[in-house]
Amino acid sequence: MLSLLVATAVALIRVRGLLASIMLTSVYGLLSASFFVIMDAVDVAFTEAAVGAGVSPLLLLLTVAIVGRKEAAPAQGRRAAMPILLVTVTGALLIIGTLDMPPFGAADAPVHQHVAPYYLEQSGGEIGIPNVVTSVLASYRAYDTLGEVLVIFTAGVAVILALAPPGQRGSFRLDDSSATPFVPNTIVQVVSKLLIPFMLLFACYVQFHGEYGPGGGFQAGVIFASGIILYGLLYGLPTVCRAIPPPVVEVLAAVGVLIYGLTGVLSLLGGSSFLDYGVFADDPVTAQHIGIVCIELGVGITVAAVIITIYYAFARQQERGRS
Amino acid sequence: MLALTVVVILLVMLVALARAFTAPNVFDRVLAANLFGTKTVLLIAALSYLSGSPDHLDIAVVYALINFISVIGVLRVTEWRREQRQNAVEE
Amino acid sequence: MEWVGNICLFIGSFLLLTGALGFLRFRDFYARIHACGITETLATGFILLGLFLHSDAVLPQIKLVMILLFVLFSSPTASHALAKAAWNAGVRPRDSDGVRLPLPPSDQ
Amino acid sequence: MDVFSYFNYWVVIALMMLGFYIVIARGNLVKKLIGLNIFQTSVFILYISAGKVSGGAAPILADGIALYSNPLPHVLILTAIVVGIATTSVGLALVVRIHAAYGSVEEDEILEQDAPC
Repeated sequence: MLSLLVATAVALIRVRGLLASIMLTSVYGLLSASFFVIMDAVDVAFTEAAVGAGVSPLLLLLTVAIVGRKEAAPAQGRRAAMPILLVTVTGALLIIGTLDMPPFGAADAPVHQHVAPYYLEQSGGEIGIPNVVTSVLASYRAYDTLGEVLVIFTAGVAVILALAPPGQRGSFRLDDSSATPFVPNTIVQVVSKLLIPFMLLFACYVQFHGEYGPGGGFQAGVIFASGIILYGLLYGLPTVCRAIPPPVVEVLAAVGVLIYGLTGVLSLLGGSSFLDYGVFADDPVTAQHIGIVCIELGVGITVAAVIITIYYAFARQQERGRS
Repeated sequence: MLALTVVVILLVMLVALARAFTAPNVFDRVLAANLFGTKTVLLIAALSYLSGSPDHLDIAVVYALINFISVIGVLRVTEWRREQRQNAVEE
Repeated sequence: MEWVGNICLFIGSFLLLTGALGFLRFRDFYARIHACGITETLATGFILLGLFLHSDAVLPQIKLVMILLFVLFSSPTASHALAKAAWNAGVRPRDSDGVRLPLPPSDQ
Repeated sequence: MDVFSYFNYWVVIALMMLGFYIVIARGNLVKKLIGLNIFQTSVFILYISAGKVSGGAAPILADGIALYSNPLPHVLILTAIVVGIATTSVGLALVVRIHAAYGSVEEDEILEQDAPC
């Protein structure tokens, strides 16, 4: 499995032409996700499948559609030797470093000695949900997760800022909805129309099932967004913008963060520390449940909205390039 | 039998991967990637039964969805390029 | 039930192998789509059916049926879209001697 | 000592170095971002490998399972993947802007245009 990963990476180096590289990136994403399944990291595999094999190749594709797929020849001769030398030396140093690491899979490695046993043993009683990953993510380390959600939100804002045309105020509107002639592709459109509702429904299932099985806000957001992106790819940007207006999405991205933050503030007002859910109900387990559901909802909304926003920004750029 | 199926799926994945590396044009590559993706769905499903943890089936569902999306995505981009070229010819 | 499932798995694996063989050996792009697309749908069906018969729990079975439905919908559609895109991009089939067939008159 | 016990780590390093190589040796900015992605994934694999316990099950509590893999790396990486795609998209947005300003995404050509200033 891992050797396959290396082979893909090597092929990525050798392949010229960006479209081919992107196909390989997608395959690479699938491969690493399968690897995560074998390593028991189901939640991670979930995310990587949706992100590494789905959204990130799509964004790369949109970029390539804007900037063109030609790639210059790599440097030859002495200029090419320098990176190889640098890489080899760094790699060799790192390999020497690994010799001190605990063997793979050992149960007594230092990683497994500190907080992890506590999470595994106590979370069943304290939080009361089976998926330990979710309870660590949304309860024990909720503060970290808040930071990460903010990073995602900021990234969305940055993309909007970077791609906004000069002089634009407020959210973008499509000015030339009739300018782009759209080639219908009936069979694919009809089948996708059937599939997209299931996709969105499945995203909701992932969102609310995240406490019992693999899943949660991050995964659900990405799946939801990729359903919308599929709709946009097939029916064109104007149609999808009419169904889900960009200003609404932008507001939703903020609302998601707000839900997360408010959950923390409410717990402050209730007299305990930030993001400590103990105040939401008399029974601590129920309280934890309420807190986790709120937070996951905030995460899901933010992630979905930010990715849709990013897609809108890129797709609009691409449409402008076309007309 | 399950183990044999897993081995066969891995073999086919290997073939698809090799093909994706050496494919002569974009469409062959997409075909190989698509084949690879559907085989991954099967692999995850079979593996989840082999290890007795049916939770993993969720992941297989996601794969089935995502794979379709990425194939469609690539094809749309090639179509856009064709449109561009046609527009350039017309002007 | 178990052995019926095993037979299904076996048929599915066999079909997968034939599909991969066709994918490698056929010389023409459309023949390769044909080899992949058709065997893929049938083989996926058989393998998922085999897995279905292997379990008793209901929730995994529902998920398997979902996967099957998705694959049954999306895989032929993807093959179709692929063939259409290739045709529009000017990939032409070859005849049995490996010579590219000319464009049909309607397309010129 | 068992050689295979380090195989995962070596693969991680190989992947990391391949990504690193793409980043420094290729001039195309989109390709550089792809290389960065590979680099990133190698870090994910390192964390997940570190969290694996031989014979352990996925960290979803169930009856009759005594040994679980370490959930902490999973949490870290799960969020890191989504943050990764967000930052990648910022990078891609910058690439698009660079393309609009310079008409090229090749590092050499951009540097050439900048040189007279």
